[in-house]
Amino acid sequence: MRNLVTSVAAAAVALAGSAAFAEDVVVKWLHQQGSEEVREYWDKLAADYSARTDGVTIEVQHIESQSFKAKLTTLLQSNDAPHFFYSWGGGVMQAQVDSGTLRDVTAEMGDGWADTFGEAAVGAFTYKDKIWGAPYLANLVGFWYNKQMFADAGVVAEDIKTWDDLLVAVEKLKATGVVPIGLGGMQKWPTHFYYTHLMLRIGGQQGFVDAVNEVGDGFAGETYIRAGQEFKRLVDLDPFQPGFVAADQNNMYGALGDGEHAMQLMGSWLYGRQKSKSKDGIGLTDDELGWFPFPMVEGGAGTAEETLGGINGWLFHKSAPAEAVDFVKYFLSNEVQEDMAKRGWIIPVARGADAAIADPFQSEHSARIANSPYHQIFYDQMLGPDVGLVVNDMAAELAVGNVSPEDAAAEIQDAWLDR
Amino acid sequence: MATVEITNIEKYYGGYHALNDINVDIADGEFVVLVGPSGCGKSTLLQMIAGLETITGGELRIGGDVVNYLPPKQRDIAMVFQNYALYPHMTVGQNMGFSLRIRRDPADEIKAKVERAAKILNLDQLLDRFPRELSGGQRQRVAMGRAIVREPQVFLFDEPLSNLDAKLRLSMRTEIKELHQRLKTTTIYVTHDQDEAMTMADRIVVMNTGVVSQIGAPLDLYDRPANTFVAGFIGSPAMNFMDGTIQGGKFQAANGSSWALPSDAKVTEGQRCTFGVRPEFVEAGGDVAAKVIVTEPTGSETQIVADMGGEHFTCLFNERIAAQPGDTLKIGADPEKCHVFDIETGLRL
Amino acid sequence: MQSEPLDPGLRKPWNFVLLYKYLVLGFVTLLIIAPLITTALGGFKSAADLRTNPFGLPTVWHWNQYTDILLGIDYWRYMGNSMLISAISVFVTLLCSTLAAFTFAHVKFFGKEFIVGYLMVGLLFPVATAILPLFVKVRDMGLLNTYWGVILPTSAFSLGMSILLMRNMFEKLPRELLSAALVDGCGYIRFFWHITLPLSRPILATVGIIAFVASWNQYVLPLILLNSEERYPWPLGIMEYQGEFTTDWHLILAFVTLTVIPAIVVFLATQKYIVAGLTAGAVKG
Amino acid sequence: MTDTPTPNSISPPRQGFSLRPANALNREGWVTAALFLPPALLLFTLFVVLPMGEAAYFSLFKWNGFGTPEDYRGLYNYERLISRDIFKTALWNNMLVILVSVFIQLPIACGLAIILADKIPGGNIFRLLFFLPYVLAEIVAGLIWRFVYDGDTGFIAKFTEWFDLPAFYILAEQDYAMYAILAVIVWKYFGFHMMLFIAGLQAIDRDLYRAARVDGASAWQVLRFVTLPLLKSTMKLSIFFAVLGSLQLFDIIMPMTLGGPSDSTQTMVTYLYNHGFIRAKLGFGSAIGTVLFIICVVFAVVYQKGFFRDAE
Repeated sequence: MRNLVTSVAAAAVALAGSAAFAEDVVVKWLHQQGSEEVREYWDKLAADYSARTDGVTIEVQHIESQSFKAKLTTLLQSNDAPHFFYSWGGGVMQAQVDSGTLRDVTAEMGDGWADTFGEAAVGAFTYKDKIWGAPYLANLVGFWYNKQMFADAGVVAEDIKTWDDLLVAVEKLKATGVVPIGLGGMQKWPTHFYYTHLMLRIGGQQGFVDAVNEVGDGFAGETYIRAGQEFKRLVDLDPFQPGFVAADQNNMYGALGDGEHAMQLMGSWLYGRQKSKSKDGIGLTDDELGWFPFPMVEGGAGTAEETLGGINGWLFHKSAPAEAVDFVKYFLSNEVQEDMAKRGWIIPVARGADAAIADPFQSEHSARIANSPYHQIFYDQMLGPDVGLVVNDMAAELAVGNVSPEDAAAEIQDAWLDR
Repeated sequence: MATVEITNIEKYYGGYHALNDINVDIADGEFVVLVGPSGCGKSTLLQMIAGLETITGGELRIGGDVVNYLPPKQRDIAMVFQNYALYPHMTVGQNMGFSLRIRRDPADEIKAKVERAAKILNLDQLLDRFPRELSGGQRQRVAMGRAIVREPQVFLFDEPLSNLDAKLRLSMRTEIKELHQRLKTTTIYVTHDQDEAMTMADRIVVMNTGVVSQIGAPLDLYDRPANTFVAGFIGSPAMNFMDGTIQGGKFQAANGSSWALPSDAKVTEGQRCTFGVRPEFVEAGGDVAAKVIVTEPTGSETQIVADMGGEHFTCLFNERIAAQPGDTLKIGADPEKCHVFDIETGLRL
Repeated sequence: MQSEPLDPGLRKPWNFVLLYKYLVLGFVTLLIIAPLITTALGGFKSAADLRTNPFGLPTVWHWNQYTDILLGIDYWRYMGNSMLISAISVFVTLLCSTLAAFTFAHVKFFGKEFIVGYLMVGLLFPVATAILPLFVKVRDMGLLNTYWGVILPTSAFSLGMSILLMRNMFEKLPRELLSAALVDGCGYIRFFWHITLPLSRPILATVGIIAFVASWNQYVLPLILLNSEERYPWPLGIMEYQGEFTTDWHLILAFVTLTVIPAIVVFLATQKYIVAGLTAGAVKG
Repeated sequence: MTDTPTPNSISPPRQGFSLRPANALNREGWVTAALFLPPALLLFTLFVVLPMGEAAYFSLFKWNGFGTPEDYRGLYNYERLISRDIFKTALWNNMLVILVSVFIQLPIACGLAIILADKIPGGNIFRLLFFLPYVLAEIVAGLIWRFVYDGDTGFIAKFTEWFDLPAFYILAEQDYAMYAILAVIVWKYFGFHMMLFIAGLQAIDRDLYRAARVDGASAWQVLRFVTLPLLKSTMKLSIFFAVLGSLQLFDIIMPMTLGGPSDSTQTMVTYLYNHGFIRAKLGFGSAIGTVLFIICVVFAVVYQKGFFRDAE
C-alpha cells in the first residue's frame, strides 16, 4: 500500500512540475535497455557519477524497445528531449543530423577520445565529415547451435562452409526428428537476418553501396532477387518450429537453452539470454553451445569473413550540456567497459576493453569484428525505419511463401525510392 | 404592494404576433384573473410580467417603475407555477426559504419568515419533508408558501390549480381567496377555467388570440359581455347563439324561432345579427318550440339539449322537468337577459 | 424488470422451452467464463502445471505468484498512474461538459445550435484517427510524456458523449424550475449551482463512471504519448510485463487477474450506472 | 368599469427603448455562455478538431516527423495507400468485423436478450455475466485470448493434445488469425449489444403482446410481426456501435497478433500505427487517418439519412 501512496505522491509531484533542480545541471539520458540487471547497473553508474560531480544529476529514462525508434524522432523535438540517447547509427542518425537535432562532438573526439575506439566504430557515427556520437558496443550475427543435437544428426558445424552445406545440415537434423532452426517470427527482425545475410554474401560490400546509390536496379537487382531465392530454398525445407510466424523472439532465446531446436541465427546477445530465459536458468553450458558464422554462398561476391551486425553508441542532442559528454566519456571509459564486458553483457568497442571479455564466444566475435573486411550494419538500422522495416516485412513474407523473391526485391526498392 | 400597469404591450415570436397591444391597469391590492382558451397569450403575458419572457414592445410598470428590462429577481414579484416547480432536492422549509437565502438574509430571519408562512398555510408540521413526500394539495400550498415568504409586491399565479382533482381545486380556490383577503397583495392569476375566474377575481381580463377581449368585474362580464367571444366563454353551460335578422322589432332566427329584443339593443329593422340566450335564463312556457334530444337531470337542475331547426339549443331549468327525447317543449326567455351581437364583428349591439 | 413475460406461454410449469433456454444460457455462460476462470486459476499454477492442466484446479497453489506482484512496486505504480490519469480526466470532462451541457440546455443565445453541432461532431471520430497529429500537437505543447499530455486529449474526446448525455438530462428538468429559480432571485449561474448540479448527481455519476472506465482501459493514447515506464498506466504496464515474461503464462495470467479484479469489483458496484448510461447514450440514435 | 379595451394613455411606448435587442435575461445568457462554454470549446478545438484538420494537412506531405512538413507531394500518399494490398486487407478486415457484428453477433445478442428480457430465475446473473467481458479492457481480452489460442499451453493446445493432433497455432496462420480475432470480438461485445436489446425490449408496451395474442398470433408470429419490427431502432443502434467499434479496432489486435501474420490481421488503426507511427512516415500515416476520418463522415451521413427516412 505504501508503494501506491508513494507513486501517487510522486506522480503528483511530477504533475506539479519540478523546479527543485533549478540550480543544478540535469543530464537526461534515454536508453532502451531491456535487461533489468543492466538497467540497475546503469542506474548505479549514473548515481555514482552524480555523487562524484557536484550538482550534476543524471536523469535516466527508458523506453520499451519496440517503440523506442518511433518515439525518439518526436521526442528529440520536444522540450523533453534527452541529452544523450542510444542509437544504432545508420539512416536514422543521418536523418537526425540533417534536421539539425544533434550536437556535433567532433571537437571532443579530436581531443584524443576518438583514438580509444576502433576506426570502424567511429566511422559508424561519422556523417558529413563530422562525428556525432560515441560508439559503445558491437555485435554480429551467426548461427548458435546445440552441439549434442548436431552430433546426434552427424552434422559437423565446422564443415558448414557454404549455403548448400547448411541446407544439407538442416535436412539431416530434420531426419533425426528435431526442429533444425528456431525462429522468432513475430518481430520479423530475426527473419531478416537470413535475408540480409544472404544479400551480404551474394552482393558483398559493393552490392549494398550500389543499391544505396541506386546503381542499376538497386535493391530490385539481381543480387537481391537471388538472396530471396536462396532464402526460399531454405524455407522450402520447412526448417523452423511450428507456429514460428507468431513466435516471440524473447521466447526463442530460452527455447535454444531448453533444447527445443538445434540452431538459431542470432546476434551475440543470445549467449547470455539463452541462459537467463531458459526454464532452468542454466540453458546450454559453454560446452554444449556452439557457434559458426553464416556460410558463404557459392558464386557470391562476399566472403564468410564479412560480418553482419551493429555498432551501437550514444548520440547527443543539440541541447546537451558538456556534462552529458563528460558522463558518456566516463561510461565508455575502459574501467567501466571492461567491467561490463567481464559480466558478458557486451562486446565493447573501447580499445583494450575487449581483453576483459570473459567468455570465449564474445572474444571470438570481438576478434571477428576487428578482422572483418566489411561490417554490414543491420539493414533495418542502416536504412531507417521506413525502408528497414520493409526489408523485415519482406523477409517475413518470404519465410511463409507469400511473396516471390522478385516481388520482395521490388518492394524494397519501391520503399527505398519512396523514403 | 403595488400597482401593475401594462401599456401597449406587444410580443412577437419571429413573425408570429403573440400579443397585440395589451393594456391593463391593475390597482394596488387587486386580484385580477387573466382568462382565455389555451393559446390566447395569457401565460405569455404573465411570464412577461414575471420577467421570464422578453417584452417586444410597450411598457410594463410595477409600483410605478418601468421594469421592462429588469430581471425577475429585481421586480419584487413571486410566482406560483402550474406544476409547483418545487426543488426536489430541498425540504419544504428550504424550498420556502430559498429566495431569501439567495438574497443573503440572515438565517434566523429566514427561519422566522418561513415559520410564519408555514403557519398561515398549515404547513408547520411538514417543514422537514421533501416535496416527493407530499400530496398534490400540500405541494400547492408549499408553492404558495414560497411566494408568501418573500413578501413581494405582486403575486403571480400560473394555472396553479389545474393539476389538482376537482374537489381539492374548490377548497384551494377558497384558500387562495382567503389568503388574498388577508395579505391584500396585488395578485395576477392566470387560468383557462372561467368558473375559477368568476369566483376568485376582483376583475377579469378575458383574452383571445393575443388581444384583450374585455376587462371587467365578473358579473359585469356575465351580464354585459362585450362580444360573442366573451359571451360564449363566460358562463356554463355556454350561451346559445342563433343567427338571424331583425324583423318587426323582434329577432327572427334562421332556425325559425322568434325572440323579443332587450330594450337597450341598438338595432335597426332588417339588420343581420347574432342573438344569445343563456341556458339558465330559458323559461318554460314560451312560444318557441324545441324538440328534446337529451335530458340530463342532476337533481337540483335539469339540463335539456333540444333541437331547434337543426341546431342544438341548451336549456337549464331549476326544477325537475320530465321531458322525454322526442317531446316538444315550449320555451321562451326574459328579453332583458338576452344579448344581441353584430353578426360580422361579434360586438355587442 | 417487467412483471409480464414476453411470451405468455412461458408460465406453464416444466416447459421444454424454458429448459432449452437454460441450456442455451448455460452454454453461453461456459464460453464466457471458461477463459476468465482459467486465467484466474492459471495465476496460481506453475508453468508445467498450466501446460498439462489448463482447466483444472492447480495441483499446487502458488500464492507467491500473486503476492510477488502485490508486494512489488510495478503493479501499484501502474495502478496509481491509471488512477491519477483517469481521476483527473473524469474531473476535467465533467467540469467542461456540465458547464457546456447546462448552457446548451437552459441558456438561449444566438448560434447555440451551431456550437452544439460543432461539439457533436466529436461523437463520431475515434481517437485513433488522430493519433499522429495529436502526437505532434502534444509534443509542440511540451506535454509529451506528462500526465497532462494524456489527460487533456482523453477528456477532449469524451466531451461529445458526456455533453450529449448531460444535455438530455438537463433538458428533462422541468422548465418551470428554471422560471421559479429566476423569480426566486437566481441568475443562470446560481441556478446551475443550486438546482442543476444537486439534481444531476445520478447523471454525473453515470457520465463520470463511463468516462472513468474508458480512461482506465485506454491503451492507444498513453502508448503514443508516454515514454517513461514510471508514468505508464496499467494497460501499458501489462504489455510491458508481458514483453518481459513473454510466454511465462502463469505469471502473466496472475498479473492480468490482478489488474482485472478492481475493474470487476467496480463494475459490480456500479453496474446500474454503467448500463443506464450506455442505454441512455443509446437514445441519441 | 370600462368594458371595452381602450388604449392606455399614460405613456406611449418609447420606440428607441423598447427596440433594444437584448433584455436582462438575454444579457445574462450571453454572460453565462461566455463563461461556461470556453473550457469545453477550447479543449475540443485543440485536441479534436485541430488534429483532424492537421491530419488532412500532413497527409499532403512526405514527412518523417523532423521539423515541419515541407516536402509537398499532393495526393501522393493517397495514391500509395490505395495501391497497397495491406490497405485493402485492413479495409476488408474492418468490413469483416462489421459483417460479423451484424450477421452473427447481433442475432446472438438479440436472441439472448429475448430470453433474458423475461423474468426467469437467475436472469439477472446471466445478464451480468454476459456483460462482464465488455467491462474488461480490450488489452486484457486480447492477452487472455492469446493465451487461450496459444498452441503450446492454451485451450487449443489441450484440444489438439486430446485428439492427438499436431500442435496448432491459430494466430500464426494468416488464413485463420483474423477469424480467431473475430471470435474474441464477438465474445467481448455481444453482452453489450444484448443489453441494448434488453433495454429496447423493455421499452415495448406489454399491451401490444396481449393485443397480438388476442388477435390470434402464435409466439413465433408475435416475435416476427411485433417484437422484431419494434426493435428496429435498437438494431440500428447496435449496428452504429458495431461500425464505430470496428473503425477504431486496435487494442485487441495488438496483444494478439500486432497485425500479423503477414499483415493478415491489420485493421485501419493498426495499419496507421504500424506503418505510419512506427515507421515515422507521418504523412503516409496521416493519409490513413484522413481516409478513416472520411469513412466516418460517410458512415455518419448514410446513417443519419437512413435514420431520418425511417422516422418520417
